[in-house]
Amino acid sequence: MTEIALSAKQLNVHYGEKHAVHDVSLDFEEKEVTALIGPSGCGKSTFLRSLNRMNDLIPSCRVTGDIWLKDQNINGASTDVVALRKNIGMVWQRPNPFHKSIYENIAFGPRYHGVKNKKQLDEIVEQSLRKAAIWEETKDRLHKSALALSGGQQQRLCIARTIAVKPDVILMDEPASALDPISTSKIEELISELKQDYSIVIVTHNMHQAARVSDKTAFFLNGHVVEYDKTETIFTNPTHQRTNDYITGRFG
Amino acid sequence: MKVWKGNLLKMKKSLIVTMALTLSLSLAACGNNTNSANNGNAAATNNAPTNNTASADLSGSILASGSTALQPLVDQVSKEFMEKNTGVSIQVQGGGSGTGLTQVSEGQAQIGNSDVFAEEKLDADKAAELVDHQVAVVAMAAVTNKDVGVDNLTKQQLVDIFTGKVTNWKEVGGKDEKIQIVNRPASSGTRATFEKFALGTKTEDLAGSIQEDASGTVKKLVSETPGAIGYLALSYLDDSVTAVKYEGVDATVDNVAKGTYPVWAYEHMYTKGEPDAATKAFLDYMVSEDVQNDEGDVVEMGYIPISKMEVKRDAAGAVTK
Amino acid sequence: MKKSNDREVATPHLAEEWVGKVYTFICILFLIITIFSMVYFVASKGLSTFIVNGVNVKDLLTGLKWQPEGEPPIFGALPFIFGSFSTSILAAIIAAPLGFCAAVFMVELSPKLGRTFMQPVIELLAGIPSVVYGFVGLSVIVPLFRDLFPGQGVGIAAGSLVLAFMILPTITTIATDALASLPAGLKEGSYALGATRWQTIYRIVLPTTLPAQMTGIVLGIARAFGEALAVQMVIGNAPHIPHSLFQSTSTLTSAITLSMGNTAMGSVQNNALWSLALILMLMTFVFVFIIRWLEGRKKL
Amino acid sequence: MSAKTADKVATGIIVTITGLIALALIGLLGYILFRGLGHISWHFLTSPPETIRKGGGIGPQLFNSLFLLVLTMIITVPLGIGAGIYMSEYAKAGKITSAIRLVVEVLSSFPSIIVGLFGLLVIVNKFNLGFSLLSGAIALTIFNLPLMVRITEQGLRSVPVQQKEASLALGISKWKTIRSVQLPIALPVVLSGSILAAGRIFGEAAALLFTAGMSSPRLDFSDWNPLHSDSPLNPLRPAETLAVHIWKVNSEGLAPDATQIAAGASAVLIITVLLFNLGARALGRYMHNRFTASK
Repeated sequence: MTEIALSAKQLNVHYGEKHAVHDVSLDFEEKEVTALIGPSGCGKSTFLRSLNRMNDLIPSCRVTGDIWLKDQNINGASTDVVALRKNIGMVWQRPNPFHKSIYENIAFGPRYHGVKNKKQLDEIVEQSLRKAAIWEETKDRLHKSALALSGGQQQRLCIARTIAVKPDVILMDEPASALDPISTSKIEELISELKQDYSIVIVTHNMHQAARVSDKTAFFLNGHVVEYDKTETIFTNPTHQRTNDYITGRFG
Repeated sequence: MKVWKGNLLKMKKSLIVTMALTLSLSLAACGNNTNSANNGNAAATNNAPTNNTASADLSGSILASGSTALQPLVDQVSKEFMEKNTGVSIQVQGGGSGTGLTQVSEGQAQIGNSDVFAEEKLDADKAAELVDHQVAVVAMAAVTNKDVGVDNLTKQQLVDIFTGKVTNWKEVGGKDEKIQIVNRPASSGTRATFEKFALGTKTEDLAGSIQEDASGTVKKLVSETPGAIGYLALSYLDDSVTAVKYEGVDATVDNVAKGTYPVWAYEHMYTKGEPDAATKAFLDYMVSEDVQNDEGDVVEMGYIPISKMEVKRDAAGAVTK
Repeated sequence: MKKSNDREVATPHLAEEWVGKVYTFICILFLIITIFSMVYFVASKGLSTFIVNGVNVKDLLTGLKWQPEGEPPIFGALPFIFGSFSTSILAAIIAAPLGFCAAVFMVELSPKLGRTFMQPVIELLAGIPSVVYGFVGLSVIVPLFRDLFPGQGVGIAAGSLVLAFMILPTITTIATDALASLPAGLKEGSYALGATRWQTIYRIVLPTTLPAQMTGIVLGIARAFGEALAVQMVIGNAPHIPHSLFQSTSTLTSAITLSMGNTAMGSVQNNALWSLALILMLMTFVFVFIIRWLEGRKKL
Repeated sequence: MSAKTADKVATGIIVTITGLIALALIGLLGYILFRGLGHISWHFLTSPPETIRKGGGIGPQLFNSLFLLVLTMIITVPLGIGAGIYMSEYAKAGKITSAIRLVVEVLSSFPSIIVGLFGLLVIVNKFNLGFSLLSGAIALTIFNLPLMVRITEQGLRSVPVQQKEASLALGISKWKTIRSVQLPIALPVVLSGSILAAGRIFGEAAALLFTAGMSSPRLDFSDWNPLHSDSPLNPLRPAETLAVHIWKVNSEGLAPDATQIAAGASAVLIITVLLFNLGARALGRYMHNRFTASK
């Protein structure tokens, strides 16, 4: 039984009066990919954003319940939010590299977290770019602006940036839905490789993608988790009728 | 581009540091300023006044502020004085007689320039503390627009004009033209002197009268407005306006000196109690021969030297020979 | 490869976070302290006329005679209040339509010409110092009015024309922003119904942007109300309510500029001027509240 | 009158009115420049003013205006950016923030004469900084701060929220995120805004009459130690700026060529303000494509 990397207990999220997430409890195995699927507006992204407390940026949003990262309750009031976010990386739907050079994009995090000498930084930059399978395309223009890269390259740069600070978990909010098919398949290959080092939680609309990359899948509907099981069981014989209707595309 | 931006951020940090520095410097400089004689604001360069042996090693900084009419003269003379006494730095501010008198009585300035006696602006106890130094005399002449056709006005005619009884120039022997008064605001020292010595009474601000505190603007309005009348210090008189004789007497330096032309006033440089060495030296220099004689600044700038005056006048206006 | 990251090592951010919060808080604190000390000082000086020198508030606000040097001194500030209001509102009446036309031209008729030519010129106008406006007003507008119209040339007309020039940029920029931020669909809908451009403008564009336009106009009035040096040179400064637009009168700011230097601090004449400054300040608050109220309506 | 002709007439009116405005503006600028340009010469720009003789220049005044501008921006930029960051990043929405926003709005529409009087009362007399560059700079800071706050907020609003989220997600503190990610992107707006604000300061006179003073002591440009009383860099010396000089020469000018000096100084002022505007516009464009479309 592999260790639990991250687990949410009785998690509720309110936007003003709207109750977006209802008592969700999920455990994410270490070094596994868990996919969160469900129709749009079912609260899966909101749930994902609560895991690294990105919802704190939204004034009217209230997150209750516990989120355990190893032995630390993330959602506790006294948690040092900044330190926690270092351990949980995040990648968004639209690539958002910094308006800086490729090198600076990667080095920005580690340098802030205490890696001061240049040689070590260069090493981290190269390592991260290699792991994000983008080293070959960028190694000779490291000091050019990151905005000059294509969409797919930028997304992989964001992934490289995230792993440069060595998080335990990486959250991905529909990482490939804004990319062309070739870049999407590259991202999917990358995710299955990253599985060896990081636990990954990915929100996606694309069920085939979920089936391809994830070990476990959770089906969200109107803020509730209808079913959470191994990916094959979800896609071959789901226990709940509503999961079956969604998988076969009858609604959503 | 990255390097440049890095510097910018470093620069921004240094900006914050310099800002904090300037602020703390200014706050340190302000300290609670007792009404000490020496000047508080140039704290950095302020050192105790030495005894006035040779004038060369006099030192200290003097602030003179107040009357804008007197400012040009004091400014000019202070430049010459500073050349002779390099250790002394003199700043001459305007702001009007009221500001000057307030600043000297509250110790913010060493010298308060004023066109009027202190008693007229400050209440008695404050005025008593001030020591008067009369450095020059300024005479005022009524001036009219060039094509009004009047070159002499009696006292009564002036009073009728400025109190609104007479409204057309033909009633005083001029062209058939409506009189347009260009006056000074009620608070102006120049107007107080003109009303006291030319009209003999205080006048109200008439509806339709134009008021300007600045002599330059008064001259511009009088020269451009048909049928305009106003009054200017002698130093402002030129051919763009007609200077009117007062009771047949021309507004000239000699008539003022002899006392036949009564519309004049002293230019006062007040100090609070006895002035310190540097200020005393400067005030003595103001009334010294090479400032007051015919080639000196006083005459050149249109004022009348104090030494030339054969008549004296005290605050109440009584003239003594 | 993944080293177990101990959480204690990298916590530089706690100190840094504190630095950020404290620095920005000090800056905003400076702003708040400034405004409150300004209100305190102007109010304390302004009110001392009534408290220390016993001048009656009603006389000051409604009195028609302003004789600070008379025995006894009379402080009737109504002429100044009237002067300030009439010049500012007249200036807005002149500048508002001009501003609206310029804005419509720049947004609707020919945005290209508007952006390349009109916009820089209007912005430059906003940069011209008020001293220069006064200088031009005194040497061009006053003589012009003296020849064209009966009267002295100076007065409310000259004052409001100078002010109209000064507040035109404020009104035009805000009007342009209002027009530009209009949802395009609104206009297309009206065109689709076969309306001409002018009908679209006065039936659709004007009503919907009216609150925003009004904000610009009120802001313009506020700026005109507070203008000192330029007005003082062309208004004539007689402390009376004029009988015509071309008769010398005075405004709150011109009275302050004219006599503040000549009066001794602490004297009743000086305090009376500070009371005028207090009236001016209260009017600024009134204008801001009107703008807030207008902005409230815009969101409905 | 059919809608068609009404439309034509209306368009005609709008175009003529705009044409009239443009003509009036160009006429105004032309009038000032025409009257002043003739008088501008190197001598005029560098020599000190003459009280009564002809041929006075505006050297010290021009230097004072520029130096006062630098001093003011040194104080205003950090304060303005700090306050702007507080308002857009740290202020919790609610009663206090809207109250502060109200305070900023009131301060921005304060008449400059009141800022000048406040300067005289508090900065010059109570803090006893006297008529000096520093008093003038503080008065101008008060006059200019609200504008800087609004500019900084605008700049920060133009930064896409994804950038902030991306940085925070890496475990970067909020202050570091603001400083190293958001501010650099907001820089073009902030820089061009502050140059426009500088243009406004340059022409300000009412606020300076009672704070920076109406006289400029003789400057010896050889002595650059800011502590000496007559060195140009001493922030505690009185300094009459160009705009105040125009006001003084116009109203008290004794020199025979006073009107030409005022006209010349006004032309210099307009040209400098023009340069500030063009500079702000050019810098904004330059920075914009440096940062965004840098393909």
